[in-house]
Amino acid sequence: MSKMRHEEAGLTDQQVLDMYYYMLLARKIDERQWLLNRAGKVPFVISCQGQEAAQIGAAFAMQKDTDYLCPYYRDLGVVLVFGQTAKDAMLSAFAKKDDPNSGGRQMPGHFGGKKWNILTGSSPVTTQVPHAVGIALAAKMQKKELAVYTSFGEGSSNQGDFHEGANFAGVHKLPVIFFCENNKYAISVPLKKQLACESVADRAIGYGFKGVSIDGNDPIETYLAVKEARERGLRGEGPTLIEAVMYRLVPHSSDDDDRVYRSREEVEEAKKKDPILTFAAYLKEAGVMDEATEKEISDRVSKEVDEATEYAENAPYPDAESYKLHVYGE
Amino acid sequence: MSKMRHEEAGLTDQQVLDMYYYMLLARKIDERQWLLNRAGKVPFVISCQGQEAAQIGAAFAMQKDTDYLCPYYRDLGVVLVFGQTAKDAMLSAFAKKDDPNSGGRQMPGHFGGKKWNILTGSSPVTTQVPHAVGIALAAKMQKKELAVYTSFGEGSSNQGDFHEGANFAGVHKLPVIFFCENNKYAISVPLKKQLACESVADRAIGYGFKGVSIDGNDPIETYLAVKEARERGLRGEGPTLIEAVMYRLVPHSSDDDDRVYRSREEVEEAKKKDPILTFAAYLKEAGVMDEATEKEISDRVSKEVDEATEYAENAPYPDAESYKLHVYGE
Amino acid sequence: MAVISFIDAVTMAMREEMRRDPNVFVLGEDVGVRGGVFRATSGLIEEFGEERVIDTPLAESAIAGVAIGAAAYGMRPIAEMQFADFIMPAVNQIVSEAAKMRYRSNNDWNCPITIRAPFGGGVHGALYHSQSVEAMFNSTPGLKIVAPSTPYDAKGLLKAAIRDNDPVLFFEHKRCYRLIKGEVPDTDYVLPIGKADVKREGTDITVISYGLTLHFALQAAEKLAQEGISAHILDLRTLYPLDKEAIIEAASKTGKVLIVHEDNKEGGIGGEVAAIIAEHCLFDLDAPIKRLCGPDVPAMPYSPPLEKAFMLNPDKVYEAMRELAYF
Amino acid sequence: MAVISFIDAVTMAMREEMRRDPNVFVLGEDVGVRGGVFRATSGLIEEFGEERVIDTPLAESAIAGVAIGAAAYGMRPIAEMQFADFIMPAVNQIVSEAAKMRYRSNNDWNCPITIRAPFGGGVHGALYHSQSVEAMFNSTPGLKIVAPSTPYDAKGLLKAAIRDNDPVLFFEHKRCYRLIKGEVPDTDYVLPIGKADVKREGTDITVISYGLTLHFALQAAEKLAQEGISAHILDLRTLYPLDKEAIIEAASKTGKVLIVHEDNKEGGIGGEVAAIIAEHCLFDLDAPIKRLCGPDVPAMPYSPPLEKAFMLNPDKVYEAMRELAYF
Ligand SMILES: Cc1ncc(C[n+]2csc(CCOP(=O)(O)OP(=O)(O)O)c2C)c(N)n1
Ligand SMILES: Cc1ncc(C[n+]2csc(CCOP(=O)(O)OP(=O)(O)O)c2C)c(N)n1
Ligand SMILES: [Mg+2]
Ligand SMILES: [Mg+2]
Repeated sequence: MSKMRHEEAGLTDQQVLDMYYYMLLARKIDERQWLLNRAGKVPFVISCQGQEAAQIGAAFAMQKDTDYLCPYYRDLGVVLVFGQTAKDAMLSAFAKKDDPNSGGRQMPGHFGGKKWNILTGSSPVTTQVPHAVGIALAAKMQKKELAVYTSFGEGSSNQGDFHEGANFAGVHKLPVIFFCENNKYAISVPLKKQLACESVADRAIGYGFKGVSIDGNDPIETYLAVKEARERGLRGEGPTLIEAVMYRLVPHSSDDDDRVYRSREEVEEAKKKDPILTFAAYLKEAGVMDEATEKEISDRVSKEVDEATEYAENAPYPDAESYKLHVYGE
Repeated sequence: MSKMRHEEAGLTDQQVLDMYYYMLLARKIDERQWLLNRAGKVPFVISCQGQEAAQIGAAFAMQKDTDYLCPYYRDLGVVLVFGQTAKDAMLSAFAKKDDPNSGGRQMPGHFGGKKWNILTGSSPVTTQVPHAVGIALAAKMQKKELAVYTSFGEGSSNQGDFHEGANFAGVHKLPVIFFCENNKYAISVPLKKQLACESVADRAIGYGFKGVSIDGNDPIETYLAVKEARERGLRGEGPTLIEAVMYRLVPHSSDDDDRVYRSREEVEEAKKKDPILTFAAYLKEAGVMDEATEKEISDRVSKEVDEATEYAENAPYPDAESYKLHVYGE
Repeated sequence: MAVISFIDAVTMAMREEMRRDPNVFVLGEDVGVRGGVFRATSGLIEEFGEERVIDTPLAESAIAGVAIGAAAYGMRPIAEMQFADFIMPAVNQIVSEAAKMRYRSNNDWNCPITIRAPFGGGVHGALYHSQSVEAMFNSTPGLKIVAPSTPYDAKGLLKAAIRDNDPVLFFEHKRCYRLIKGEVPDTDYVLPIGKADVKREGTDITVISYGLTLHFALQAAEKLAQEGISAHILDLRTLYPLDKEAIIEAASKTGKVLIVHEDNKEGGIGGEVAAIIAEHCLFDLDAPIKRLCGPDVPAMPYSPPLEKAFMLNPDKVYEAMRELAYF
Repeated sequence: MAVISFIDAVTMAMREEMRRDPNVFVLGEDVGVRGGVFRATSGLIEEFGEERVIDTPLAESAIAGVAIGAAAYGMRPIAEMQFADFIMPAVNQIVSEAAKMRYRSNNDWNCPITIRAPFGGGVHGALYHSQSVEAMFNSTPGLKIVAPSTPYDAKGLLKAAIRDNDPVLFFEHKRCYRLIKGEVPDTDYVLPIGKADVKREGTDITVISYGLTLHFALQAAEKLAQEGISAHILDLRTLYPLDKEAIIEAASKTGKVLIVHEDNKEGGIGGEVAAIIAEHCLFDLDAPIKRLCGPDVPAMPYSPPLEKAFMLNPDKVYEAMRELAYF
């Protein structure tokens, strides 16, 4: 990587350090949740591991407080940048009352929170895509200047809702960023059994808008692509489909065993491009991060994760009878 | 048009005359049904007018008796080539017992008939697309050499089922021909409110197969495109998406009034390219059809339509109580 | 008070709500210059422009899904499904998303969307333009289902649906559109969702119905009155969640209950109505709870004799009411 | 006879049918090398190859739609929906297509497809991996719905579903997969679709159930027997069309009926069961028809105390049975 890549991208040293911090935070929260799961303390984990660069690069390009997010279940990195904390993530993992996403009603990874402009998400994949389009349409009607980010896996790009949502956004030239995190697998099903096209980005032309494929292991490249897409959208030039190519470093979820469907060699190979490592290397090479700074960030992250875990573990569950609440509005 | 276009396409004089006969037959059946509708004799008509060239060109390129059809409601021309008759069409229009599609249970345009390899169709648009893929998959499993034709309007190409079906066929490289009859309107909604892409054919690349856009007013061009697609499919090179561009010359159906959403000038302009007229002109120019032959064909068609109408009008309705039958197999 | 048709009441409700609240908008297939294939949105694009009366691409899951996103953001979309039969591609969005947003977010988000759809048969619509699909949705907490039978109710309930902070499926019997006329104030009024309505007071038998068949029951009741049989007729109006109190009261009143709907019998709304009665006022009953419904076949056939045999009509309802009265 | 788990019975049925008939094949998400996320298709790809055990793209409408096309052509597809909750995108294909092909073509075409889906909760699956969706489909003539509760029934009914010439939805309670074990012959047998089964003979009260809650009822019945209360327990097995005769017989036998299911109450299968009883054997009843069901909230929450409060269990069923016995 060239030394000045982040500067060329208009990112300050502090910003890339912040990016690194968020990437590491996402990773460490995730790793801790696996430990907690294996210790029988949390019933379920779904990971962002391997996808942090893309997520944090994308989130940095979006405008907190004005833009909207319709993320998918792996987007821990994205929601952290938009304001969720390690505590929030752990409250969700432990399914505690104060989980801001759902009050412990939903599995972890089902993000939401009005105060952060994060629309509540569900499990059936790709349903969030038309929602993002609807938010963009509504904002246009209300003459609000904002863009909407929505993400999904490459497998999920095969759902009808992707097609219908993308087409609608194309016709109305809405500022929606369709962010496909292509991590090569949909649970056990490899890319070639999911799609026959070269790149998911090839689908954009069928909706009359731009599609780009980028290195999802590179937060700077991702940042730039999303920034450009966002600006294009706000200029009224319509949506963009971005395929961020990466690799899912861990099993699909804590219920999965990936050894039956992919080789250890393949996983080891992918780990060489682990974005946490490669971005740290870039930051050092660029002279932005020295050992001390690295340690400082790492310590800060560890402390946050520790504190969050302890806090969440001891936090109260929702009241048993509260499952009856909020079927309809009052 | 060049004089020898049909010969270059490998079509004999007799074949193109047959094509013309089928085009005219489809048109005249359709026109008669409108008259019958306006006279209060049949409750509903949905038209093929303006789409006969594409339909007959496509059907001629398919292999009767081995290939399968999953057509849509305008494909009268297609099913005629595959063996349905004017009588069948009229039995269906009058909803009589001997309607081969449904025994009078479905509206006209809901084609089907096992003896012709035409899968039973329904009204919700685009559901037939995955069916075509399923037939191709099944045939592949059974090691049968056949291709499957499925058609739909350009508006219907926005349904999730188009996307999901096309993607599945792409992944499995199945010999399916996705034939989009782009007649510029989906009921009242013009093309530009349906899609933002240049051509529906642009969607193919997103499924990893070939897409072509052709002049749907030209039966020879259509024949060639479908023939090539079929051969490609049988060679194991996967599906093809063909967009046949044409114009719907009449209202959406007998229940529609198109004057509220499109100008008479636009319709008149389109009528100049009416494929019945332009193909007749070609045949004459090419020396294949003289006045006598034209009259002979025209008389034959009229006679068939007259006889079919009379026959169907006098044919018995299904037994009232028979609506209880065939919910499940015996 | 003007006498207008059912469909005009629907249009009036939308027009008034769009005037009242700039967040209300309409989207669907052919709802713009065409004014809807039944012309329910007629005149709206002229008054409110194509920004608020949106001809969507032909894709029901997007119609619902985009409306859901817009509703969550703060708009009040009215999504039209061209025919109730074509709501099927949108089921995932309606059931997994609209109905569950409030609950799953622990009351952080909500989804004030109204989905209108013409249902029912008797219009030569054949299998796919005649269906009653309400029973597919009456086990989905978070949703509300409304199906008015009169112009007055249609206006008041549609306005209530649009203002409701939760998703409402609003089913309009397409045969009622121009057949049923009634007095409708041109003033602003809303009717409560969740409340059934006694459409005729009576003492001998209770008929519970909704939609077109409600009118068949009213006609039959007139005839029976001449024979000295007094029918009490309850219009459910809201099909989900049901108005249990009103059902129990109406059933208890006469002790003889006939439930009538066009939708097929097994698994139809009538089963739940009967179950409520059997659970709560069994000992008030003087006769088995009867249901007169569409036949349990996949959908209504096209051919006139088949359609006629399939459809309920005032005579069939009359016979069933009479039989119950003499039980 | 070997004692095997519910899920192994499911696998055994598929394996035997695939051996018996080359037209039988499996398709779905992760059904190949992964053997399904619950491992119901475990071992099949090894034996039958990836041509007959197809890992599809992640698109349920295509899974159903492609299977429907293949079935119409003459194959016998078994389509797996990874979770019943994710059947929603396929509703249009199932309800508009599979269920109506025979009827609409006047018996020219048919659609012998089996759609398997794990349903139900109690496995920390939260809102979207715990649902009971059967009531969405129990008003669709042309479809059959099967939901066995024992390994023996699972094998015999799944084989029947695969051989059936019409579409069958086959719901497997995921909590039963490894919890419920039973004797299953490794010989070829089929059980009749459409027939309920008395799982316990009794004289005081009748419990009608299916799936996991059937086992709760059986457990509760043991306990009640010690208190001198004799429960008659009917396992519906086929949820649509219901076995009316068996329901009427079971209800009439004791005159006191409790219907139990995990699915929520309003609009659930139990409503239709109650309605059948209220229509056909009202005067044999000695107590109101009771239903004990999942609560009418959108779906099961994740947090352990919420899930626990939501779920039925043997104690809750015991209480309801006891109360009815003493009515
Ligand atoms: C409609 C639907 N079908 C199936 C599932 C089960 N499921 C959850 S994640 C997943 C794979 C998703 O793969 P991909 O889209 O590539 O995203 P990734 O998990 O790889 O990030 C599946 C099949 C689901 N959640 N929703
Ligand atoms: C799922 C579904 N939604 C709506 C309809 C109503 N409808 C019938 S045809 C049609 C327009 C179809 O347009 P297009 O696909 O362009 O085909 P064309 O009629 O122009 O040939 C609509 C909206 C339907 N049949 N199915
Ligand atoms: Mg993936
Ligand atoms: Mg069109």
